[in-house]
Amino acid sequence: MNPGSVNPGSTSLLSLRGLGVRYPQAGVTALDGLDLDLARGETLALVGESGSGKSQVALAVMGLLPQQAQVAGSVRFDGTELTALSRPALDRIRGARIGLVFQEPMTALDPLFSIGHQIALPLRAHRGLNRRQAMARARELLGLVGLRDAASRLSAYPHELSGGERQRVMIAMALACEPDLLIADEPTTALDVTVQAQILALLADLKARLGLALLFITHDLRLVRRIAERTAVLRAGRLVEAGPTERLFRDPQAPETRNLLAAEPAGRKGPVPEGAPVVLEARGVAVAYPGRRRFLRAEAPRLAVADIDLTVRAGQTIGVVGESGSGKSSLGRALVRLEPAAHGLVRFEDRDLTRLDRAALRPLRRGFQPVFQDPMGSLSPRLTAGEIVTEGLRVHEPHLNAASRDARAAEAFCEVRLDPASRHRFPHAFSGGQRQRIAIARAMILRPRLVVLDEPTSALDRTVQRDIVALLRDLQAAHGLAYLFISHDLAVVRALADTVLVLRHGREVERGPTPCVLERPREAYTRALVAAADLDGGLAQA
Amino acid sequence: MSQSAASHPLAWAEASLLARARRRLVGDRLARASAALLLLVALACLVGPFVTGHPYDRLYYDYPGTPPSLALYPKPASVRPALDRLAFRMRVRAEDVAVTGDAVRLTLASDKPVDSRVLTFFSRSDTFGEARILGRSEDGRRLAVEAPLRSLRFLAGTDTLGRDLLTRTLVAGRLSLALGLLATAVALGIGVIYGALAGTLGGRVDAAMMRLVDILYSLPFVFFVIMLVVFFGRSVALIFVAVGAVEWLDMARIVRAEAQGIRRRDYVRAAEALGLSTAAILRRHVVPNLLGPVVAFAALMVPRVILLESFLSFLGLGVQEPATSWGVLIADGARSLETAPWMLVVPAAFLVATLVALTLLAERLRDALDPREGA
Amino acid sequence: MIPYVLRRLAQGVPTLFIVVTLSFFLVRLAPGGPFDLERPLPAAAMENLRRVYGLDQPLLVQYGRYLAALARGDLGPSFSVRDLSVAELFARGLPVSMTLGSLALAVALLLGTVLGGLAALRRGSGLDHAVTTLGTFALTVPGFVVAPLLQIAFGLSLRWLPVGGWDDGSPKNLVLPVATLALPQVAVVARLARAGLVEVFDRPHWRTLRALGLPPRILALHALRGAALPVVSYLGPAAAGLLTGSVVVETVFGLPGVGRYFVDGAINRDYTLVLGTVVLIAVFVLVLNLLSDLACALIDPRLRDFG
Amino acid sequence: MRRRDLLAGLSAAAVSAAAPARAAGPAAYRRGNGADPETLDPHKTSTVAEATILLDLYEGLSTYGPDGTLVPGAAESWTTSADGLTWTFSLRPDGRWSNGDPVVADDFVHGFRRMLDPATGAKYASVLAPIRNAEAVNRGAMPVDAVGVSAPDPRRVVIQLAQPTPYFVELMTHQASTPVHRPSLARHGEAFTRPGHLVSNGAYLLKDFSPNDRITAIRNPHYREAGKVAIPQVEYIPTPDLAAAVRRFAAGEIDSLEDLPADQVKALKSRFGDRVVLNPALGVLALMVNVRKRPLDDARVRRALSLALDREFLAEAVWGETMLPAYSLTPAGLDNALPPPTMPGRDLSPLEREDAAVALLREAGYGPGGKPLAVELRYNITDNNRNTMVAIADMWRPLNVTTSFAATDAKTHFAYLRDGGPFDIARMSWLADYADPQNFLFLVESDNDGFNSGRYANPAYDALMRDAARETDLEARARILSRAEELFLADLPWIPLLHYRHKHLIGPRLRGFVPNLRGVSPTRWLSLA
Repeated sequence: MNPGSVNPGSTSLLSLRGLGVRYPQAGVTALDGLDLDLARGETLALVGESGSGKSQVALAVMGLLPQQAQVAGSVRFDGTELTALSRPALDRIRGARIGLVFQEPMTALDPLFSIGHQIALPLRAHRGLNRRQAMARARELLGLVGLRDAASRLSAYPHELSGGERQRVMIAMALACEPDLLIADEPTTALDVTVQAQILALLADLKARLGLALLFITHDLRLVRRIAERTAVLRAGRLVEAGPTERLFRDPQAPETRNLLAAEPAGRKGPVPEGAPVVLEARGVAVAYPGRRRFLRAEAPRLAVADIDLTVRAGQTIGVVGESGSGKSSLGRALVRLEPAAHGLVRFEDRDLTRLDRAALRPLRRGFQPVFQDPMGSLSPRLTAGEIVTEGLRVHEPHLNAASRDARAAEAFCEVRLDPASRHRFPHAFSGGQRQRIAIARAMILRPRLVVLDEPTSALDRTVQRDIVALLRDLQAAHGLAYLFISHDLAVVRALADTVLVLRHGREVERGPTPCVLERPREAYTRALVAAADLDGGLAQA
Repeated sequence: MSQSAASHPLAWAEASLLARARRRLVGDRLARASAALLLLVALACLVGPFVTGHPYDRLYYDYPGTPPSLALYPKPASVRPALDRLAFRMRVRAEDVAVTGDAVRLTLASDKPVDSRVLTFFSRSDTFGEARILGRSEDGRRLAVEAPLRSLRFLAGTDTLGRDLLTRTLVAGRLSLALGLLATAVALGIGVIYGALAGTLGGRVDAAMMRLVDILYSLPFVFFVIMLVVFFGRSVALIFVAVGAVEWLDMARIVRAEAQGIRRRDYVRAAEALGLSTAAILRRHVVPNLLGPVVAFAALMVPRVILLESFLSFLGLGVQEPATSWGVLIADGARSLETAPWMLVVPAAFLVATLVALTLLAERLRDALDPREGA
Repeated sequence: MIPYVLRRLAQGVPTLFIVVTLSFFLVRLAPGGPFDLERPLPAAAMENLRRVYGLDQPLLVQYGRYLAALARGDLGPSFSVRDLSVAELFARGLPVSMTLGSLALAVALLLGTVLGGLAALRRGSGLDHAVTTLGTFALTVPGFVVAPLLQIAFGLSLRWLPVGGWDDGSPKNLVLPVATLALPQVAVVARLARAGLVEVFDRPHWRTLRALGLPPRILALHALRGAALPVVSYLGPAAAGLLTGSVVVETVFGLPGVGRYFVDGAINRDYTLVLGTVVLIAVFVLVLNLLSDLACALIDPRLRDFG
Repeated sequence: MRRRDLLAGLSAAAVSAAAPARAAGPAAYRRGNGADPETLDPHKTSTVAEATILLDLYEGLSTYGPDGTLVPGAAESWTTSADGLTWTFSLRPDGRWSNGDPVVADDFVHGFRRMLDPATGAKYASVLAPIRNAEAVNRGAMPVDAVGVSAPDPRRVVIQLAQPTPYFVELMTHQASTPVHRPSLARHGEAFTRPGHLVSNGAYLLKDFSPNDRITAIRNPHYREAGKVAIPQVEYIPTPDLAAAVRRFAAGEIDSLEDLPADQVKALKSRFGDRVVLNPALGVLALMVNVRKRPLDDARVRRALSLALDREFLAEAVWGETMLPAYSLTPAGLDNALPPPTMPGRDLSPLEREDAAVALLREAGYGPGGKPLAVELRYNITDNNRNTMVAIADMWRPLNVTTSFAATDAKTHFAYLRDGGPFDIARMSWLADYADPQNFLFLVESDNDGFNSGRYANPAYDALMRDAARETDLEARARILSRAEELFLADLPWIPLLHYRHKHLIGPRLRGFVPNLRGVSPTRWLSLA
């Protein structure tokens, strides 16, 4: 009953015993009797899906749980019971001896202060350095975490940095006082694959150089193998399995572990039938955002997508891959005419869309539908799921009455494998995966020929991702749909796409049949992407 | 509020938005109290004037400036002066006065024969009822009469002209609330449409529309309102339609900012992709999602309008007779603060209670209308 | 940044023009003129006065003359205070109104932030409710009720402070008017500060800062700067109102500010004074909005793109 | 006894503590003075508040004594020709401007000419109307030197009148008749009224002017009786909010007030006792009737409406006895006048009055049982006006008269009347410039287009007014004017409501104040304890 303490003999740096976190007001138990040990210099991965309570561990250790949380059990750090400490005493430990890196690189830094100031904060608070000393040390730290031009970046503000750079700053802050323990809560999740790889490498390197103990919290098992010596799997606030990482991957015991390991989207896309009709043809598509107007002059326009040609046939899936800012989403919006700044020729089934105004375009729109990345943001919070799904019918089949629309909604729910009875709920009552199914149903109910899927799985857990991929594949087979699949996730693209188009800075880098591009990339950029994605390395059985 | 949320999570999700909001409000003690208070005030204003027993425009010539009291008038001590005043008006003398419980007996004396028609003065006075002749002297110069005392109660006192303040306050409440709602409705209508249009259309149209708002913002509000009063002085409703037409600026700004945010949301993109027209997108997606902040702002605007009316009354430009409003009563009351404090306290209590309740309710309503809250 | 400031100021010129034009014709359309008195003037006297003030000219000529004078910075003579020009009236009144207004702003900022901060720190507590409810209360009581109450309490009963008068701006005479002006603003600032702080406390970066084990002083700095934006963007327009005086406070306390001119000008149909107040407000709104935007940019580096 | 709440208690406590605490204040007399002056140029002024200040700063040929009687001013004496048309004023030898310059006859001649010069834009030029050619000059029909004023030598001012004017001496007290210091005017132009520029010939000289705050004047060292002027400095404090002004008075921050909130006077009396001084004044509040409009063109209707009014209630409840019931147009106590005639029906009991009113209306076809009579009461908005009109409407109700209100701001109200708007009945008030019945009766002369907006035109009345103007025998003139007023009261083109009273609140420090009909108390006669 104590699977966490694998090395009971060794003195552990961090030791959790019977740790429980409850939210009595909401009636939720986030953590339940958790035992864990972490030795000096060791890396422990804490894995679980969203809602498993893994982030609560980080917050409980750092004393950052919300006021209404009830904490039970003990948290000992280097012999000190943290749960009993006064706030000033706790403040002498956190930031000084325990560092914490959060997931949200975009929001975890105070947007109002320069990064130099922020890195200097713990140094001044815990090391008693004056401003100049702290800044000098901050510059060293930025160099340590591999930020280029560290000296000039000290006065930069968070919004002037990229996601990867911000995460480096976060790490620099966490490491500023040379802590014994670094807790990294999903530090790479929101980053591009190439950046992800760099951050992981950085963490591994720092750990080796500074002798840190690392508590690495993630939902992505593939990352674990690269970095962690031991792994613990959480489910619904309980520890279901723990042990050396290699053993866990080789011989998973708990069903939850097995499920996580099998989460990689499997299977490959079947071939497109010969002579399938062309659904969409694009020539020279470009998206140029106008430059800001300044006093007496305008900035040059910013080119998000430059000169892309594309032909999509019925039943075909074209995967568009690239890092954030590569213009792949702009391309997707341009193709379905949702991008006012788009230029170039787009033909949909013999109709030249570029010549049509908004009103003339409307009746054609049912033929091509988008699905967006953020399943919450793409559903109006004030309509029920059923209303959302049938909204297109109001436009394209206005003769339907409410009852028949409702019946169609029920059908559509069945098709995307949702409980039809749930169609009267509001979006917030659904999980992320379910919301994405609603978004898919909204598109499918119009029986489109082309669906532009813009990162439809990126915000979802791996296991949910797998199910959505399966759903998309089935729908394609059933209706002969054409997909334009936009993603930064090569594993998903490999499972779905016939053809891959690699974009960088809005330009085409490489294009070809999926297996060719992913297995024998010609361009250096593609190679870097593929290498960083580590397609089969992370999972033994994949 | 979270208790009911936790116990019926499904019922929550499936109820319609408004029903949900209502349930959440009902679960909130403060919201419940505020709503109850508002309802009570509204009901009192609607029904109260029929119940107080005084017409709101009735002048009690015998009771100007009476302080609030539970006691019945006339008080025994004031019967005699009232009689003397009455006798003076009848050009007779009041003699042998005896107050017996709820009636008064006296003899009217004069140097010439007393015309019994003078007795109508009794029934016309506020102190006495219809008088009865008990006897008459031979020369007709003395007339013994008995008149019942008329019992009056002024719970909140009377104003300078002897009008019942409670009744007036309640009648005033009707107008103040109606004006607040009217002006808010106008501001709401213009502001939401204007702001949502600007925010949704964006680009140059938006810039031009917001420029107009900026310009109107730079006008001194007081000057503008005074001009409106000067132009539309005869019609209070028109003034407040105009006030609403000025007050919409803030609303338009808020709505525009929100609409801009909503326009960037994927669900609006999705709606466009589904082929919804701009009008339909506005109607089905933009406006409903604006509801929270708009409702809250609207509820805060009602107090602002009512206060504005009171400011106009302070300047002497408020609602005119025979109508009255809380603003007018408070402005009057503020002037006679030292001499007749009840003239301020009574209407101010109604006003403040209403506005505080309205504001609190607005905040709760905004929270309750937020579908993400408590999810 | 300087080009940005210049452009913003340049944008104000057409605004001013439109506002002045609108007001010019609006006030001329209003019934009655500056010389319609309770004691009607004989025809000859009226004629002489109108000629002296150029009111006998066609309206468009008067409009043109006014604009020409305005372009030279001349606001014209006042009709109701014949000894002084409108500019002189403002020159004497503005320091008074601005003293009162800026003190009220400072009080509102200080007290409002403290109260809002306490409420935000003890979210959901009795203190929080008390601050919110009292704030609402303060917002619903008209100034012309607060002012006499303060006069009676502190001037007449306790005899701590003078009831009214300016007395060349002696601190004692400032207390009650400033309190009256500041009261509703304290409530608004407290409310905004509370909401802003609560939002900061809910942001991810707040967790980061707390995870660094920083002393309360540093945390307070970060929290207040984070919550400052809504307060500053509210205070911009609000300051335009406060600094240009309050007719209620000036009338009740007998202070020589410019706030009364907004009302008196309109009521007396003092055409030039009215237009002067219009110009005054427009300039204040323009400048203070600009200042508030610049202050916002100072607080939030993300707003520093002066595009 | 919970009837008075805390506030009343507090204020009572305050009063008892008030006087001694700040009585030992500054040597300056802080004089509450209604409003700020529009100007300190005596030839451009028009308001009562200005008159108060200018009476201290300037001195006309005649002026007011401590009790408001007429006494010699800059002139030590004057004579009148037998036909009453030529007046000769002899100036005092020791008259001095505040810079020491002697006051000479030419100063006065220049002053009269400037006052009447169309270029001056004087509002009150009509004060000088009795002077020969004055009206023509003011119209621009004659050059300014055509005014019937001359200075045969530096100490004599000779004035030719167009017609005999028994109240002419009083006109010479008015600020419109005062001179201005010519060198200052020449040097500073319009700006001669600024502190530092203003040179005046009265007991005080202007020291400082802070709009909406106060005007400070100090004793004029060159004034002929400077040694007898007790108060060295006077500050005129505008009091736009009367209730607040009373609070400042109670706190000892103001020494005297010249206007009081009428609805509080009863309370003020119990609070301040005999510091509240009410005294008859030269003014009337009336309802002006549009006599061209049916059915108001019927004098019976007007008389009925007048009979139904309970003026005592208005005076007492609405105006807190700061007004007196008016049963005539002219108030009592005027110079050169018989006691005012009484309105028919005044002596009737209220019952008989009502009977009479109903009978009159019935004759005219209205009243209970007759045609409904709807009238609109037009008034400019003030609290007291509003309450007065509400009470009047209530008093007319038994006559089966339904009253509606048209309340507007002052400018709209007066412009509406001036422009001949089709009103029914409008509020009108008049404060006389001199204590002569003519100054009331001229209001409804048929050619008085400024005031007679109700278009009353009775040739017999006009003829009487003309006769009175020509009559040099004061007693005969008084009888003629009294007959005219009787005509007025029979026709009732205006329904007099109330006569004004002066309202003063006199602080404990102030000595020498004498209430009087004209309500004047020049600071030079006052002193501070």
